[in-house]
Amino acid sequence: MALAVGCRARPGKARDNKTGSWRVFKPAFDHEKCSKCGMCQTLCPEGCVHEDAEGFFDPDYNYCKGCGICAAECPKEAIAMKQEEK
Amino acid sequence: MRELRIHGRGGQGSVTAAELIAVAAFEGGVFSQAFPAFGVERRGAPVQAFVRFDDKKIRLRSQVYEPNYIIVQDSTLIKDVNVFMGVRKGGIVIVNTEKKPDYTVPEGVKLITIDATTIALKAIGLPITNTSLMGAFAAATGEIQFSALEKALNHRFPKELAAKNIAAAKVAFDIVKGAA
Amino acid sequence: MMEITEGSHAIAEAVRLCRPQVISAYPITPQTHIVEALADFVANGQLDAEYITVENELSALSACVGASAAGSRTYSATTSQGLMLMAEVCFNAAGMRLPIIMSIANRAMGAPLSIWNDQQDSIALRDSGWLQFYAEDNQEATDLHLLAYKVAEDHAIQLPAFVCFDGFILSHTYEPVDMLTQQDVDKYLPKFNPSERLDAADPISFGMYATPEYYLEFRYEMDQAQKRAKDVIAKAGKEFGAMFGRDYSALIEGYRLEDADTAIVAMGSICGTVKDAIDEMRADGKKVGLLKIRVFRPFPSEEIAKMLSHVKRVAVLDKNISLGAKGATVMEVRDALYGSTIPVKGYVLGLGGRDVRKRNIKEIVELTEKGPEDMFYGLRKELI
Amino acid sequence: MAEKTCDLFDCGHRACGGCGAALAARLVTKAAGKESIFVSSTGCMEVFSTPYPETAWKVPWIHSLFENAAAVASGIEAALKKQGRKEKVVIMAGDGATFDIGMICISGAFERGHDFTYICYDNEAYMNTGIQRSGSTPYDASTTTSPAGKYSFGNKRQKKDMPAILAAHGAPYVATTSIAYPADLLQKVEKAIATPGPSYVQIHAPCCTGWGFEGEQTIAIAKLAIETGLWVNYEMIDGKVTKVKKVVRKPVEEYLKTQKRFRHLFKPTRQDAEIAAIQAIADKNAEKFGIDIKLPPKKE
Repeated sequence: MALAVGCRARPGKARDNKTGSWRVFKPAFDHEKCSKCGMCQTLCPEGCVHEDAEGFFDPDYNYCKGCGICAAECPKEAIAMKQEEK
Repeated sequence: MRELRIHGRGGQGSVTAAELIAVAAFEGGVFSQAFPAFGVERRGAPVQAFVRFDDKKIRLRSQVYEPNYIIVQDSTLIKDVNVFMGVRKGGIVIVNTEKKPDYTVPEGVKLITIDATTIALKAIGLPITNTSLMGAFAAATGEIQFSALEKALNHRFPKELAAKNIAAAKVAFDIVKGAA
Repeated sequence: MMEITEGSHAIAEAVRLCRPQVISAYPITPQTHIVEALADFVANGQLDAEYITVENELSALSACVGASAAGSRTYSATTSQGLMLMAEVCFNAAGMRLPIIMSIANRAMGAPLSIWNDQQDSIALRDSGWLQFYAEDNQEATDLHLLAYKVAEDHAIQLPAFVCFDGFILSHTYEPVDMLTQQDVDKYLPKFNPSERLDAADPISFGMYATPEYYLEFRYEMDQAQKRAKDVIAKAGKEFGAMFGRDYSALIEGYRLEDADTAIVAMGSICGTVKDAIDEMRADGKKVGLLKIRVFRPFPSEEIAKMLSHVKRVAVLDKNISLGAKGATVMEVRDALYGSTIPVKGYVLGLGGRDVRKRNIKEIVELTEKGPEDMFYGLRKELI
Repeated sequence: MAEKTCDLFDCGHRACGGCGAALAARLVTKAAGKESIFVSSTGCMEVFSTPYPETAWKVPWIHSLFENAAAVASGIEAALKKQGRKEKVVIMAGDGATFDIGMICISGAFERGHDFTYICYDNEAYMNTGIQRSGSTPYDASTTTSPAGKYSFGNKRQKKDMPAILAAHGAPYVATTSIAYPADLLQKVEKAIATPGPSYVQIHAPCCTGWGFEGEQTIAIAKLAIETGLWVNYEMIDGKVTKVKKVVRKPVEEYLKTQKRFRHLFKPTRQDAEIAAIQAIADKNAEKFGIDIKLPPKKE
């Protein structure tokens, strides 16, 4: 791919960088306990937590770095951090 | 190529005089160039400005060392600055003074004295001598036509101020012409 | 129409006619008259531009970076210390490929503090990626601004440019200049049409960083753009000649050089004095000619080698010095002549406003005949 | 589904897990919306979000230098004005770029009154270069250039009061906020952007790597800063404080203990005088801004 003039780029390529591989702990989202407050989505520094059709939330493990903020801040303790199996 | 050096003090309008003489000369069909001796001088300090005249485009960029003409805006400069330095034989020196000269110009150089301050005070109401001296320069050297000087002044100043300056220049022009 | 006007005013007028949309500058002697005139144009509705009165030169050029990236034609002016305060932004603007045009009223670098002319300032930034044009007189200083915009904004180039002219010697001199009209300039210089800009409709990231996998190639691309500029200047300069009668297609110009034994290489306003000195030397039977460098970046190496191929000796005048080495021009001229046996002698002269006269040029020609050792010319022996 | 989220700050950026600044970027771009142009200074965020060609920014974005974001933004604003465009200009710079190296450009740009919003994500040190002190580093924090040692308790100075400095420039809207209170953050950024003229929002954004705590604690620690009075969320309109977040204050110790940068205040020996000095800073903040919620006296 030829270089862009002046080291410029359009968005999109950041997603080539699958930061999920950085993870040591993996958040497990328990929809049973979830109150659908969306705090996990709001506070995720990756912006990788998404809402499904029923209003539940799940992380995109391609990008989730496993920081654990979602688990720490979940008011219902519906997210558990578990050792990543690699 | 003919060259003019103007000696004055900061604030007396030496650079403006150089500019207007250059404009008037160009108006008369010769090439001209005007520039100040670039310095950091403040109001009252001795300053110089230069003008060149030629029949072809002027390329030379050095300062003026051997002028054909010298204008001294303020005779008190004569004891501070070697105003006559380098003047060419056959050259003309114009000094603004109301006194008889107690100095001598180099041999073969013509000295013209004129009381430009009194002329300016009468015509303009301010001791701004540069326009009177331009008139004297036009009359003494023939490098610029009075009509061209008039045009340059009209172009440079608002109508009323231009008229006063033209009047001052005319008085000086006539005095020098009459004396010649 | 020919008009006698101060160099700075002629330049400001030319800039006005180029219709910059954003101007940002900071006052510094001897550039100030230009930006004062432009501020006046804006204040009186003669120029429809945003004029940003910044707090220093760093911000002046930084504002131009922002405005240029946002898609506006931009302009700034500076000199000497101000240019050094912009140095970081200069490299940045070139790397970001933003075609900003900046007037440089060449002035010496402190310390010791000097407001007077030499060309150390722009020469110090020769590696920054900006195109560099040098003017001999105020006509050229004026015209080169149009040429600079045209070349810099060309999509094959996209590099910023300095238009350099000697501080005071040109900026404060009144002389006849053919003042262009808006109609003519509009015909010559199309509207700024950047290949990309900051725009919500097409979000692009500008000024990203490059890892070692990419950086070398980005610098190579800039160098290629500099080299392409030779052809673009030739084309735009020719077009200028066709429209206005003054042809700037050549990066260098010869004066009575065709049959010269001694060639003087010089840049900027000193060329005028050199030409007068040459005429007098020719009248005395001395075969001397001038090679004037109008474009220092891209450097016209091949063109210089070709134009000097027949001379017996070369004297290069540098109003700058790379301390501990040599003048910038003599180093590059020697590089251009590499492999030839023509002796080249470098003269560092005119620094900090030291006046250079015709007699000095004549003496330099005599010294060049004696031997090729580089030297400072015109030193006051009693001081050292 | 290729893209499961629709943030303007994209996944795949290279911030540390649990990065407060990355969260700030997400929230600020969300508040600013698509019709905005972002200007970044050199810094950690710039580096973790824009290695060529992988930009995380889905809004137009420009980085020029460390110190000149405010000047670059001035130029963009002028250009937009000239072109009759309506995008909003938002600067996103760290505390080093804001409090220290960019100060001249900021002062000039605020004095000129450009219409932009300056966001400082404040993680209280130079994180990009390896945790050196900045003008925003709090009292006694140990950094690599203000290390705690035998004769040092860390950084000797208190944080520079940037909001007051910019309010003194005549900025019509100045606010502080924290990533721990996203609703407050979004509201303040939106308000700043909607306010004509130069506005300033300083966002407390803890840095797990630089401060020394586990990434999952980022929000909890940001909350503790507010609950202890060491950070105050407030709003200034035309130079007057109009809104302050009130708290039932906790002792500063509860905040300090969570971070390695203050560890020397507790180990090997507890430094009571230093902790008291920090408590005094919090008390002064509380008094200045009136943040204390006075609980009714307990009935006997």
